[in-house]
Amino acid sequence: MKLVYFARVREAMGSDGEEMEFPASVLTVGDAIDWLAAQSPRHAEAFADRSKLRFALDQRMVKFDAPVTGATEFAIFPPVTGG
Amino acid sequence: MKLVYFARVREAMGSDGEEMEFPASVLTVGDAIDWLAAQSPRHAEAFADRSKLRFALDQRMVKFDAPVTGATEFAIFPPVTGG
Amino acid sequence: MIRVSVQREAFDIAAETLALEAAGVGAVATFTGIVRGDDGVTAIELEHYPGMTEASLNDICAIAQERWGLTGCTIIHRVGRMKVGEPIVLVVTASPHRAAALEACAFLIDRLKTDAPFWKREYRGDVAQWVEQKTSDVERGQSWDG
Amino acid sequence: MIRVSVQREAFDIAAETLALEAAGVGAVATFTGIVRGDDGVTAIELEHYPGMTEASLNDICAIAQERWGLTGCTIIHRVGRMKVGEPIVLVVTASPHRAAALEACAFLIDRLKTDAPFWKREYRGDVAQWVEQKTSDVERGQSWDG
Repeated sequence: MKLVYFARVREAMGSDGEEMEFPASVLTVGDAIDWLAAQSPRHAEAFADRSKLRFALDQRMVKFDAPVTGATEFAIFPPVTGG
Repeated sequence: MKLVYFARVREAMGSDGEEMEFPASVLTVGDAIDWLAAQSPRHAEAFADRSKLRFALDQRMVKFDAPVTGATEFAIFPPVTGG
Repeated sequence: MIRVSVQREAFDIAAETLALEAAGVGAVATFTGIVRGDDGVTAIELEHYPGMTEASLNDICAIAQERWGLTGCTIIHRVGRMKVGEPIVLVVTASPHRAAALEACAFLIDRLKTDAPFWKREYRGDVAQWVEQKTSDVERGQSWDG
Repeated sequence: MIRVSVQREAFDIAAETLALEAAGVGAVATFTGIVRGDDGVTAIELEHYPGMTEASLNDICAIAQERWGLTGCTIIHRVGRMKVGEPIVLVVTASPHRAAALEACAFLIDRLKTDAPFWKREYRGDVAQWVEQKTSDVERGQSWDG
């Protein structure tokens, strides 16, 4: 799955995205974040404060309980602040 | 007192205004309209439907019960329809 | 900053918004009223009460400025004859906050319709007819009271 | 008619309002957001999610068009770096009725702030800081639900 990062998450990761294959145990967005946070200290820190993370699957905003299976692009970013 | 007429009232009167001295018995806007309506058939017709008349004394909107004494300019016109 | 103009000429929305933006605020809202071609209307003509019109527009601007803490407030109202599609009135409000700018803009156009001495005549070809005041406009104007 | 643009360049409010006026409606409302110089801010920088941004702006326009029966709806949002006093975002709505145009305009700017993937960084000289989402913006965005 293609992961994309924006704003503070992008800066914390030092990258605007990466390719990642989730194990079969990862069913929801919440599972994916738990799993990602365990991949490296950098991931752990970038995804530490869940209240400051928002998500989009294939460019649609979703919540923690959304199923990730079947999605092509998974975006992780802070709450939006446009306008 | 200087009377000024606008829109439908101006057309009904065939004039954009006239000089008029009210008798001492005319105290309020309502009194003035009653008195004016008795001045000629044209006045009577122009001021027949009170619900369609609005007033300004010295360029301030007023109601029927406003005292006319002391005012310089008395405007009579239909409800406004700008914007 | 209050600016009021009653004029025959069309107005320049870009210049008017820019003038209020220059105050360094965060939000500018505008409302433009345009001649509608409903029921065969081809043009309108607006009559007004010179002097009182400007004073009443100034009054409602001052009320809005106080109530919503506006940094600027502009009303330009055209008079004379206008064809379908032509702009009639422009209201511009500026504030640090978007809700204030938009609400004040709604207030100003609602109040203008009940408080400012303009009278509109509709033309259908050569046939002219005075427009009646709408009850809904009166109610909307009063809804801002109290 | 929906028009959405995410661009680096400034926008032309006169051209955008004229485009919606051309539909022959009675009322056009606009909202312009401008960079504020609060607390020593000298500039901002906006990052966005290309593709999703345009889709989400289109979505909220479609919702507004349906809910308020708009004849036209435009959102232009700038990205990149902007100095204090520069315009950030323009919302334009057109409708036969003034209340619809103004309400839809308020809805669009409120929803844009919660739904569209933009992220703002404030500059104070050379020091950059990400802007935190305001609770009041979230509440205002949700206030249009149901």
